[in-house]
Amino acid sequence: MRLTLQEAAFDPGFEANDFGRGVAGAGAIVTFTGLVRGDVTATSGMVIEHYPGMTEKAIAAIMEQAAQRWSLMDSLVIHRFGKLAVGEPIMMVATASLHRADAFLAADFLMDYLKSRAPFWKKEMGLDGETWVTAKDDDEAALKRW
Amino acid sequence: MRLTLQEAAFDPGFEANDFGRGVAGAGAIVTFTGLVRGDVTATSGMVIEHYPGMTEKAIAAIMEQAAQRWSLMDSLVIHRFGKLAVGEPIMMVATASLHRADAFLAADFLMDYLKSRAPFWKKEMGLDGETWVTAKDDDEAALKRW
Amino acid sequence: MIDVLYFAWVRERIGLPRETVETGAETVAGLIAELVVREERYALAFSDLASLRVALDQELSSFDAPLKGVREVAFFPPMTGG
Amino acid sequence: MIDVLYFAWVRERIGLPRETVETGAETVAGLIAELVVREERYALAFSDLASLRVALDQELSSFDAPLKGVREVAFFPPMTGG
Repeated sequence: MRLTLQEAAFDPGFEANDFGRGVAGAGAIVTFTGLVRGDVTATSGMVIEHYPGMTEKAIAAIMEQAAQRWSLMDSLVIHRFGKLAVGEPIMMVATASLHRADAFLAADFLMDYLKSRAPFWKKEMGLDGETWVTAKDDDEAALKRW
Repeated sequence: MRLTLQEAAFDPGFEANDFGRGVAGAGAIVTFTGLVRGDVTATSGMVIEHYPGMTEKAIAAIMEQAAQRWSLMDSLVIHRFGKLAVGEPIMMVATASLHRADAFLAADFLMDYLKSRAPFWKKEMGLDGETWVTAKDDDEAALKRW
Repeated sequence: MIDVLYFAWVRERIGLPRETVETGAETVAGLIAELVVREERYALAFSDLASLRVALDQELSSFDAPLKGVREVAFFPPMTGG
Repeated sequence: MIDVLYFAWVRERIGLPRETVETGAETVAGLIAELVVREERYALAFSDLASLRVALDQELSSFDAPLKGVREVAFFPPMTGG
């Protein structure tokens, strides 16, 4: 189980391979990468604020839950904060298991919980102003799936 | 949409990054990598047989279905055949979308269908003999989810 | 004249990956009936149809499907890709 | 004495990321009531509790939770990570 919070950019492919090398015997690896959406002509990216201390605890608790619910060989969460440009990876999740269902379900679960239970706040830097991203009702509803 | 059938090994992280670079504006990328499971002291890997011609058509049809059911910006399938060593990637699927649900569902769907509808057959090369992998009832049942 | 292909353990039991068959069979089941009486190895390969799948011209099909116009028939066990 | 932290637009409205507050409030709601009467910017930040979340000692909590023993209270909008 590895959790990294960082301001610097990261390379999802490199991280996925690094994660894969660490899990001998896995049959399935699922990765999710979240990217800064948007058109470079309309936005200059985003700024992510977080709650140092709580962020680590909240994510570790979510990862712990996933590890208890599914048969995982390992899991990884990387999440950035600070300034991010359009197209850059914001965060990634990786899960490894013997059979594919566990890795898929756990990655999906981790994403739903990270979205609504880890203390991050995104602000979009539009060319004509800044806007805090508002949570979607869908995101809260997604938690009921689990 | 890209489909590659190959005998040679491939690098999942490299392919994931290459796929990601190709989809400007995506907010979510999901990858699945299937690996040769097993203990190197009990198996020397596997051999994958396939049905040249039908394989390409079957996978393209599955990818086409996924593209119709979910809002995808792109999708990728790489599948190997021939001899594979323990720990090596067998295949990978990648999906890109604006929002995470589409990428997750489409990747999960692609995997379920590739498992049971693409003409590949795996033979495990045990140290004490070769065994054709048998399809699991679960795999056929998984298709009913969709 | 029809091309018949075999994969995985079907290929191994029959001992060849493909052959061209002269047949008057109207359906896949009819073709199988002709093959089975040829030799023991065919009887063995086709002894449990529930564990076999068939494709006609590279599309999954069924044993009662007609062969009219079909150029390529393939027999194989359930697929195990992914 | 309790540390009160603000994040995202709550921080921006109140104009500071954290402060130490002298309070006799027994619950989070009591603390909010004390803050709201201080100054307009607090009233503004806490005007719609449905759009706010609270954490006590870095654990998500609720507005009716007791403050006894709590060292750190944080107010913020619903999270938008991932």
